[in-house]
Amino acid sequence: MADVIPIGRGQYRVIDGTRQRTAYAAGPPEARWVFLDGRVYVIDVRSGTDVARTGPAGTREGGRTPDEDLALSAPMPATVAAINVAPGQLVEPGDLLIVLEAMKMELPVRAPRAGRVKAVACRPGELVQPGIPLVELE
Amino acid sequence: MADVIPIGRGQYRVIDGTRQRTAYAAGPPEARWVFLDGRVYVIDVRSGTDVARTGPAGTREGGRTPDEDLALSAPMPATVAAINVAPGQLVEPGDLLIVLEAMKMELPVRAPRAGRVKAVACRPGELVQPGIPLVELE
Amino acid sequence: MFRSILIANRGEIAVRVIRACRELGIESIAVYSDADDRALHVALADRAVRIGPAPAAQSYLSGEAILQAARETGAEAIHPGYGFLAESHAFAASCAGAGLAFIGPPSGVIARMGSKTAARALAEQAGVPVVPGATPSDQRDETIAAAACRLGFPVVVKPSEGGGGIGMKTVPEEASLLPAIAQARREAAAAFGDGTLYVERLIDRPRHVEIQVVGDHHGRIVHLFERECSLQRRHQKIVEEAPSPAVTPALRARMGGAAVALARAAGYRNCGTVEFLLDGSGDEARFYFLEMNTRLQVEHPVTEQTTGVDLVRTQIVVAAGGPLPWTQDELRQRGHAIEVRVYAEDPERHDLPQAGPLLLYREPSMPGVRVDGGVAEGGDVSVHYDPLVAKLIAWGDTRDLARRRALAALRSYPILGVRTNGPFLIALLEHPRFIAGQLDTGLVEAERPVLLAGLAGAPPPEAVAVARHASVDAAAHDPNGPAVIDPWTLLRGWRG
Amino acid sequence: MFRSILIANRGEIAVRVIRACRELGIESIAVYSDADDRALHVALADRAVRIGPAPAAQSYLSGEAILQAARETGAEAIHPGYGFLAESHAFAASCAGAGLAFIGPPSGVIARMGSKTAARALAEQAGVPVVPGATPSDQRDETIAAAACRLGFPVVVKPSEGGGGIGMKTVPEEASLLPAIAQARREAAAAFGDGTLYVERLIDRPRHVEIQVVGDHHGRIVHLFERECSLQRRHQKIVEEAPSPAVTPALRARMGGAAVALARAAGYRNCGTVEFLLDGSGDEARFYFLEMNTRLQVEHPVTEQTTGVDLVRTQIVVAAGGPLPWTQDELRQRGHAIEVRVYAEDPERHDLPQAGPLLLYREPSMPGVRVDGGVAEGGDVSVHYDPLVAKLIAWGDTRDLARRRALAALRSYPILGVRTNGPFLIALLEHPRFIAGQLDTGLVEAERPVLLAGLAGAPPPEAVAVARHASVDAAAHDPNGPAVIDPWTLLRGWRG
Repeated sequence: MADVIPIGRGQYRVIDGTRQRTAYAAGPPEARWVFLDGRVYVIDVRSGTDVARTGPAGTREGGRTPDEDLALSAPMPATVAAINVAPGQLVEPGDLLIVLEAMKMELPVRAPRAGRVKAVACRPGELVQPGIPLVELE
Repeated sequence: MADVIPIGRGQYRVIDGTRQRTAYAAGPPEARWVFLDGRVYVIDVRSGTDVARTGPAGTREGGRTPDEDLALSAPMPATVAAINVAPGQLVEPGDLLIVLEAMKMELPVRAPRAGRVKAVACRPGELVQPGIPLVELE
Repeated sequence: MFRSILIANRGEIAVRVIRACRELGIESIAVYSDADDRALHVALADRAVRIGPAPAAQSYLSGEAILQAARETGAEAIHPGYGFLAESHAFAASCAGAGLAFIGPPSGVIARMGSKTAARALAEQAGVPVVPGATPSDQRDETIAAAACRLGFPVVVKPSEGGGGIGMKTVPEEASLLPAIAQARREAAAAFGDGTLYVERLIDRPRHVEIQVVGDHHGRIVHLFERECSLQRRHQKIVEEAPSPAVTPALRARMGGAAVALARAAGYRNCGTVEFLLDGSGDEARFYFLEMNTRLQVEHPVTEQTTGVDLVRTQIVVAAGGPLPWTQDELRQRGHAIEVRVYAEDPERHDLPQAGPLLLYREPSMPGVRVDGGVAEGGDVSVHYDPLVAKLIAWGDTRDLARRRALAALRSYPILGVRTNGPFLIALLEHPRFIAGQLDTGLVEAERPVLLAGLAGAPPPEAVAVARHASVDAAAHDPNGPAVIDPWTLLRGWRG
Repeated sequence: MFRSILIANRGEIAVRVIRACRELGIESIAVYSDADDRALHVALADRAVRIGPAPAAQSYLSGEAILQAARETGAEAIHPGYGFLAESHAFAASCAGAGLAFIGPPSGVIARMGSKTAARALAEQAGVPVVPGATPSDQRDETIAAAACRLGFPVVVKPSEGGGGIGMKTVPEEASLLPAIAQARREAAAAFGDGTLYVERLIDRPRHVEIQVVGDHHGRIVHLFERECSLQRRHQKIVEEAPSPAVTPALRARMGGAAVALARAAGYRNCGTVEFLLDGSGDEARFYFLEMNTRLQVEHPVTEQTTGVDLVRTQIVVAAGGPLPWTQDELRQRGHAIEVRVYAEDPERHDLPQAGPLLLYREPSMPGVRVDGGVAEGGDVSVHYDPLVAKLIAWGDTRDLARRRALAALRSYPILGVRTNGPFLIALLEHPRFIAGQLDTGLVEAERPVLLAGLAGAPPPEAVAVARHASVDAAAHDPNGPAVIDPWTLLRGWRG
């Protein structure tokens, strides 16, 4: 197993014999960010697992909004560019529900799971705020 | 008086109306280092004075060696390149006593005050260590 | 020369302009919204003025608030950067009305080149090739379909106004034409309040190659060669380079000449970019006018690094009435530059923009590498604005050295606390097609599964060891104090 | 190409070579003394090997320890950097004997050019002008005096071997000649154990201009133009630039040709520098061979920034047997580059070297600015080695832009915890004679009172306010934790 030596603020040397690499780390133990060889990992120190990939997506942004609400809301203030679904419609995971536009970027809102559209909570051209679901799934 | 706002680790904004500059600070209150407009100040926070210029030189390096010993010793491991004085000789402040050489640099050791040379504690070509006076003044 | 310039922007481009001002001895005036009161551009400017709350519409997009700040501070000129008000002809006109120099082309030129139809007409008039296409004045489905058939398939049906790929439909053959027209019209009307459609021939797997031009008040217009910007995701560039691997000297001269001809026809002044689609490569390649951007481009540094020209400084000098200091013949490309855009976004989750605190942020510093950044450690990436963190530009005497330098720099560029596309960019620069210079605008999407595959996998044991070590020992061993801090104290503007 | 290179050096030059290795895909192997176990070059290398205790004689100057590290790690080549063993012909020979490629010229060339007498003889033979002078074989005072009189006054009397200005005496007229000879002999004998003296004509207020050369294993030798290094304090360069404000194209061609002729006569390979004294400026100026440095120079970046050539990479390619990739005609200077050397030293106390902790250290990052640094925040400047902290290199299309960029960068380069010459360098770059390009090797000493005057004065109230604010509020307000730390915990190796 490699040795780890702190060499500066948030900076570590990973040593394996004479071979070594520089790593960086920051963040709380339950979601410690690590930079190594150009890759970034968010590690739960207790389990040693990658929070970003194994945990529910919601926990990554602070665990305050359920995963689905997050997936169905704007990631940033944005304008609704297109609405591709209507109430009652059945959707498959990954289906494009809504296209948002913000800062010249197109942001797709896709179905996180299969289901039926219960309501569409926005209008084309509307400026929507982050964190508020734009589509409700049954 | 300008406002000072911390804007990052050790980094401050100095604001005077809409005019502003960035400053940096680090170090203990009795010798706080400040960077502003390309200049560096070492300030005793209690008195607001420049430690580097107003305090005894010795305190700047930690107050462990008296000023004179410091002035008369090598600042780093060095080779004695030339000895310009002999015991008994009278010297004036600023007189060149010894020339050291280290890392391709010539380092002059000058008299911090007027006085008579009591002893010369090194030989030409000798490798001397920092902190040990090379000349003793009466 | 101006005594002071107000920079009507934020982030890396505001920082870039502030630095150009400092080098010229010009007072720089930053503006900021409430979300940016501790932003890097605010910290670096000589003066800073609050212009409104976080939403851009009430701050960086408010021409009124910006002109008010200019009046308060006695600014002599306004640099709009890119985005926000940079291509607002109304804002440029307001500046002129307020007696301020707008560092960009005249308002009328912005207006004309901002209209796709007018710009295309001007290009045709100037003898610049355009993609065959038409906006039928009779907008019935059948008339549009007939126009499409005359062009030959595949064709693209898209909204006449608008952008961002919204409402754009690719139609491979006549059978699917009518439904596509109907859907495009619905989407165009929904998105832009205008259902007018435009049809054009589809250039299959084109390259995106653009020419930098600059003109002064004395009638001189030159081009500064090309940039290739084919690598895009969701119609946004992420890697740009100069020169283009596809452009030969003869083609370069033809494209440069076309761009200058168009700029001259438009009465252009200051920096601008003529975008082309390139079909094929080498002397025989065909190019088609796409649009003209009447502002500084995000990717301007690759031109700066290869020509030795400071474009921002040139913008300022030209806006102040100064002459361009070089003739076309004096300009040369040297070596190769590659820019990668580091975005706070998650390539594994549909490039979803990310916001959050920069718990640790260290820009690489090495020969041949330039970082145009807009943030600092301890700051954050706000939800309110574009998630561009920084641009990393690598120069080398060969394309491969520039590529290796960019890779070495990305591997020395820790950004912790917010997910970025850094690892994705590394995978892209290591992709065989990038190495071979075989680029087209579809590459990123076509190769996305391959690129993402390189990012998958559990953290290696060394990463886990570092995470654990940081937990146990950081506070005790690190002389500069613990790097372990509570990110939630930083979550100003954090969504949730 | 080599699979791995051991870098027999430390500090910024070791970091520079590690970066070149990384770009070439070569494994980099750092060596370090006990004083450097947490140094930046150790952190950045792929592998690192301890070679001994802090004193250089037992670590970085120990050829044996370094060869042992090379054997242990299977290194294929050794890059010596500059200083330490870079000009040791014995070390170069040992490397060859151990089957390692020494990245530098052949051992015999180092030995020959390392002898002032032999180098001067070779220069004369190659038709390169030398300063009129002689080492009389009869070393009696009277014979030396006679030789001096033949040269014409003023003359310089100096030790035949040695350097650093030790034992060097300037003699304005014949009357003071004999005492000067006697004193120089005493000092030479004391300093170098050899009282042999050399007399040469004094070139009054010369410029120091040097030519970069590089040769490959295939007989090609080219020069990469000049660097002006006239700004020196205590015979050590502190500001270098390219091109020289005094050199015209015709003079450049003559000096370049002379340097290549000498390199060819010496059988030179790899990078080297031919130093000249320049008397006057313009086409009519005279130049005199001073010495040849058989290694990479500290100031190599100004050549890199103006020619677009990566000299360290070129050294590696050439040492591996590769051909130089360009002919003389393909090389061009573009724009202007200025390097300032940031030393831990106190200009107000006779440039006394300083050591101490880097409580805060932030390198500037801006277009046209390159920092070749060897330290990081939280590290320290050790008493054991050269106090060079970093080199800051600014490039601009004109000399004045390069100068302004260097100034802007120095004003954005906080180094706290150890006194540096940063403020002195700012004063130097703002001095009217620097602005006018009127440089000579005596400028810094002649203008020292003026330069220091700008540094005097009590801290302004804003600086005191920052100091007080940091004291009261840093811990509470700074989200990244207090910057106020106890420097004494860092004082490993601190003198006292």
